[in-house]
Amino acid sequence: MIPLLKVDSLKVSIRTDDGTARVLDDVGLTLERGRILGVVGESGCGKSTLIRAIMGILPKGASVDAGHVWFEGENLLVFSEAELNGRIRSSRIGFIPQDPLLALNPVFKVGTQLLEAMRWHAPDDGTRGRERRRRHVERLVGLLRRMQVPDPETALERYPHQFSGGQRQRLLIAASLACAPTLVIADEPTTALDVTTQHQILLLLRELVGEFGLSLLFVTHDFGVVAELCDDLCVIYAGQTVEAGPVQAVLQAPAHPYTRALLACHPDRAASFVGIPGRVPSPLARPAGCQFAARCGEAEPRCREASPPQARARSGADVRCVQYA
Amino acid sequence: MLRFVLRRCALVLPSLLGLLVVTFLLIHAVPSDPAVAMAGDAATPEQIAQLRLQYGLDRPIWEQFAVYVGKVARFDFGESAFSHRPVALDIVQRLPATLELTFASLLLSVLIGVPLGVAAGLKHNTWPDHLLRIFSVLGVAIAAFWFAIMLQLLFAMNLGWLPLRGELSATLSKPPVVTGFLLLDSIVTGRWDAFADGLRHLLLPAVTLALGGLATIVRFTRSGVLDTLQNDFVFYERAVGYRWPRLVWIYVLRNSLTATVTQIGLLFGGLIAGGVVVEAIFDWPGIGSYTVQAILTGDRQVMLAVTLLVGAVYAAVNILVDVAHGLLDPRLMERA
Amino acid sequence: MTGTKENRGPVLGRRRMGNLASGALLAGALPAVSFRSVQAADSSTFVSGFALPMNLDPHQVYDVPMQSMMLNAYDNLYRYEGDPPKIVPWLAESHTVSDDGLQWEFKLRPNLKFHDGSPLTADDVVYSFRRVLALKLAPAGAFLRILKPENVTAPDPLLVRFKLETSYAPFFAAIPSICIVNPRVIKPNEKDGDWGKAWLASNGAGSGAYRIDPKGYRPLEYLDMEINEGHFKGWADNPKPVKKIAYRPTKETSTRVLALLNGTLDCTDPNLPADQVEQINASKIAYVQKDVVMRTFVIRMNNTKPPFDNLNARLCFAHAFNYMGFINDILGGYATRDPYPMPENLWGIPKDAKGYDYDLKKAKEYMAKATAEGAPMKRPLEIHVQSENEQSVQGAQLFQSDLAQIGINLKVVGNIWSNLTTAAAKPETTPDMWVHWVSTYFVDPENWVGQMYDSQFHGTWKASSYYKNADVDALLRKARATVKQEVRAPLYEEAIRKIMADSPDIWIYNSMQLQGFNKRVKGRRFCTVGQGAELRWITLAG
Amino acid sequence: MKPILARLSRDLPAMLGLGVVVVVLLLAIFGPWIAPHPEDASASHLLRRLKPPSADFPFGTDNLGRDILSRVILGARGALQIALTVVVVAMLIGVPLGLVAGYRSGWLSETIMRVTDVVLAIPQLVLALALAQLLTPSLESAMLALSLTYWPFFTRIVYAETRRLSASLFVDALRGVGAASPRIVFLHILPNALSPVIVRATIGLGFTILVAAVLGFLGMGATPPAPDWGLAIADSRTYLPRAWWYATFPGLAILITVMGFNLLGDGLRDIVDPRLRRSR
Repeated sequence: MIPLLKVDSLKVSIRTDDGTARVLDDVGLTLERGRILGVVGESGCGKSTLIRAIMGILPKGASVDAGHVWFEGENLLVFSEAELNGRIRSSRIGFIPQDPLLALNPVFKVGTQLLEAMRWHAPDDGTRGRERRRRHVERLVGLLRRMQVPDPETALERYPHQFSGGQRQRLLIAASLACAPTLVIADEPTTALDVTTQHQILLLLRELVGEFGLSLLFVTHDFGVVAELCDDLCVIYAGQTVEAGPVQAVLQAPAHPYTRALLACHPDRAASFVGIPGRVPSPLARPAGCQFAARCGEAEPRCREASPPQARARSGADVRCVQYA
Repeated sequence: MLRFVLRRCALVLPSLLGLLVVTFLLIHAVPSDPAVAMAGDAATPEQIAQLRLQYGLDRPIWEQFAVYVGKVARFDFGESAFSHRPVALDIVQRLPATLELTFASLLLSVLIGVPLGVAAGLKHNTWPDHLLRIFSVLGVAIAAFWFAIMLQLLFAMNLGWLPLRGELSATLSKPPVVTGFLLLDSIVTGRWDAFADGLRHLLLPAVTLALGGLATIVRFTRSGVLDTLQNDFVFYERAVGYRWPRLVWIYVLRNSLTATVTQIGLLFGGLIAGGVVVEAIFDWPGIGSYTVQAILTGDRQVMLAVTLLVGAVYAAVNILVDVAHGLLDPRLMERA
Repeated sequence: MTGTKENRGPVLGRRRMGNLASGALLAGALPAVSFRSVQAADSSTFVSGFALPMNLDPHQVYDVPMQSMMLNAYDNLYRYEGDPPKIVPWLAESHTVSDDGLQWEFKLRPNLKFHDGSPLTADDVVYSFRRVLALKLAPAGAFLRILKPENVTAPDPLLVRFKLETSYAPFFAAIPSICIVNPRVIKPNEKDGDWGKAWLASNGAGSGAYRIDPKGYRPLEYLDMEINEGHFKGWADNPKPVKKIAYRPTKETSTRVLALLNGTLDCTDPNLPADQVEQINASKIAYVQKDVVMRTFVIRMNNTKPPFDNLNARLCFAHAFNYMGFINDILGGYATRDPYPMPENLWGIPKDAKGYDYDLKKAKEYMAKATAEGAPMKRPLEIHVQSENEQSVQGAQLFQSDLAQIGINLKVVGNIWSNLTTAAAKPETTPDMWVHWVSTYFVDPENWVGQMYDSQFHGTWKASSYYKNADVDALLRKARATVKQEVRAPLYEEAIRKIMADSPDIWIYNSMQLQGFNKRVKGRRFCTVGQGAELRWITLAG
Repeated sequence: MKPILARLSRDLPAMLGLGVVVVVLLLAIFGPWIAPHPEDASASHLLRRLKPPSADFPFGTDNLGRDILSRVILGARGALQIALTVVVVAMLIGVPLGLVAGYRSGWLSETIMRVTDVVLAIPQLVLALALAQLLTPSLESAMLALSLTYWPFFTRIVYAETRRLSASLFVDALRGVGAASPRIVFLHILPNALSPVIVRATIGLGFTILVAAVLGFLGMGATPPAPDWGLAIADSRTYLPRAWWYATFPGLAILITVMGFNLLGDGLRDIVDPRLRRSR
């Protein structure tokens, strides 16, 4: 069976005043139906560009240089804006943003905003006009209730700033499900929340995946979250996938030196990466060879000569490191 | 909402009083003797002395001020030294013409300026944006009187499409006064000939006056849109598939207009003052030419009244701006 | 909207549009004749560009714009008509004056009527004069010193009697400045004994050839008048008068000229700049009418301030102004050199007296003499001009550049009329020099030399050179108190000779007025009083 | 300085503005040596009045026969003088007031801001005209009037910046280590608040030239025979539409100069603070 979402050696560059930035430089990932894939990386490694590339909303000056984004067997990269809007966004791929306060338009009522997407993308049940809108409201209220948002009936009439952070995130999770998509992409949805709320949201997401028959692409920089939530894992460094495999396997036997360094300097799997010496190479000047070589404790001369090939580690994970070639 | 407006109004009163003090002192420092001016060209010194006594111009300035404030509180702005008509009457007759012109030009500049500003914002740093930026600066930089004369030459003289001057053709009779606003009165009384004629007369002065405002509105809408586009919610709205035109013209625009609305408030004051030149060139019977006349003849009562009036209009418009801000962004209303 | 046939070809019009759009940006590069005419089709409305007075009450305001308004809306006992102006019976049939010049009687025509149909009688004349004297505003100036309200009486319905306090010859010359108003419409609108001042400022109460339409009035902006078919003069001398006069004064010269050229205005105001004449005359639709008026242009010198207290210094300045250059080159020849302190076309001028000419060599000699006598000729001097009046600025600039050649430093200072008249009230605040015109308020030497050089008028702007010469004072006072013109004329001639010898001011020209007219305007008659604004004879062709 | 210039160089309209400003500056400094007829600053030549543009007089001559090209060139100095004086005076009044009002709180701050509001509410042109009246119309009174009406804009900006900065952690820290108030204000707040002020000033330079021209137009600005652009347009009105060149070239001079300052100011603003919106 073909995977639900497969990103294939994707390369994206952005032209800036200072030169061309190769933001994504051979990223690959695979999300099987019904599973949760965690994408982990430091800030600046290209996570958000990856999401933008999948959604077809690249920033100004960005272009896809190579690769594919296969979604249910179709290459999203060849879709026009109109096709993406008509057939993909919301209706088949839902989206949960990082900071719910910033992601909601502050000057419109929550209901207005959520219904706007449903108006175009909710499945056609034959109703039109007022009736269709009424059904949308009904469905939203039901979803909000499911998300344990208090007073779901009046919630739609309120403005974003009138909710707490956790409630807002529940609103947006509800919104991502409103048009019954098969895939939901979540962009660090718990970063802006306190630890307790974060935990509740993760639990909720876990339940929803089973309940709604979803697949979830969960982007984060937090291994702890990945361990708690995900089935599979994909580690990105400097615009490249360096290790990908089932969560259990990777966490027990991290194969790539980068993954090991991350886990080693953070035994408690906390959210920070500051422990690794050196810096991520600038996307404007990618070095030859392995991107991690400069910071890698195990680097050999050949690491700096040529890009390491994809290999299979003993854990079963795919690794990009000469050690396994 | 009501409380918000009332509180703003209460805050305005001391400012207006301050304005009154400043202008009163200022105008009374002007050396020209209103009595000399009032008496007219052929007056004798006795006539002048008589007038000075009659109008209390020989009293100390604080006493004159107290008398004046007392009168203003009863909406009595005194009598023009030159026309010998009550200033309040002149203002009631002339203000509608100026407001009509001001509103028309604001409407023009908003209707044209906002879409252009949005377009420039969306096309940031491309040729259309550069052109619009230069155009909008041009609008601010061009001297209104020069532009007005060019418009007259083109549309009134060479093409003959629009009238050259005034607010109504000399051969048409004025519609009966109901509100004092010529166009409104024409509609109310069903004088469609006067309405069409008045509209044609309004066009050139309104376009001239709109130019500076148009440029400002383009600039601020552009930067508002640029700011808004940086926001996460625009990405979110695109990601969940908002249709582009609605996204831009409803969801982005409403967030981008705060600065533009502020500017409209500032512009309004400027438009009334800027109308001075336009009203002179097009013989528009409004408050602007009245003010110039008053200044040129040193008519103190009129200068005081007009300054106070413009200050009051300015304050009122700024209250409206605050209300508009509140309507645009519900968070502001709550905070207030 | 109609136009002349020549420029109204529809196809041509469309095709020319593109060219015109770019052409307009080059403004005057286009010949004026190509302008579209938007002239109103009906020949019953005369659109007048005459300036409007500050308000409509002829007893409150008396200046040139008021004259042009009141000559149409009101009537007077006597009126100036014709060119040169002659004072002729109007509401009055005739008058008599006692030998001592103190008692004047005017006999009214019978069956006179106001606009409201009520009869105009001697009582109304008495009311009108008493109102003028009570309001004490501009037109009262000539009467306040010599006439008490109770001394204006109506011994019978057609007879008005004035008893003057002292003999005052200009009394009769000033009679046309007083309009007869209708007490029956004014009195109901009186407030707190204000003689209906507030009401009449925006309304009409006259008997004139045209009737003010208060609804069509906005101060200084526009005024509509309708014909008074029952005017006492009748309309026999004009079978096709205009039914409506629409005053549409224009503030900007450019608008004014354009409005004339496209037919929006039937006439401009009578102060058209000379540089516009050629262009207007080249147009198919309009022309410029030239008339000699009585309006003198003078540079005042403050005779109390050094160096102007020195005769040689004043003579130096009198020789340093380029009179003919100014008149011929800047005014395009549309003015008459007038070396006298009064219009050269008025009686009382000593024709033998010679004025001063532009001669920088002489000016230098006088300057040397003055300097030798201790006059501070090198002191920086100021000349104040009326900024809004281009011609006064140009005159001052011309003077400035000539004086610079002989080493005198003159600074041009822009100012406004009301500040200048205030400053002129005291010799200390009066500028070194300033520029103004003296218009005809009444046709009498008193209007010029009488009020300009009799020292009893010090403190008024007309006497702002603060000239004082006991001989001149005596002559002028004697002339003022004498009724007969034959007796007065030599007195004025003698006074003017003395004044000219003292050279207290720089007299430059008597004006020629330039007024643009649409070619459809026929039948205009001119009189210097009111500057040709009386419109009873106007007919519109077409 | 270098990075600003480098970034400016990528902004085409701003570079255009910079170019114009440099040219105007050069004309202001070297005008009397560049102008073909420098004596026409005050001389009059009655015999060549109102001549259309020709090889001898590329911009034509005016009502007193003076070469308009020369007067346009000579006018640059006056225009810059007005603009600089007004903006500097307005800054000298407005900036300190804004600093005090923003750094302190309480009645002093309140009073300053209320007064600022009152002055802002006075229609600028009306106040300028009234002041011009008060001091007799001259360039000096026009400049004073404009300065007196322009300072509140600076007060507003500096006030807002100061409030923002003094609430910031870094000023708190300075207070914590016992730095004296004037020291904090002048060494730490002022330099940080200065960039929007400079931007505002650049735009203000253009704006002032324009308002001064309007004042000249109404007979309240420069006095003859100064080769002032606004005055030239005012004088030309009597000769329009025939002598089109008389109004057009001084008008273009104003237009281009004001545009130059505005484009430069806009460019600077984009660089200094892309979110800075307050301006007119």
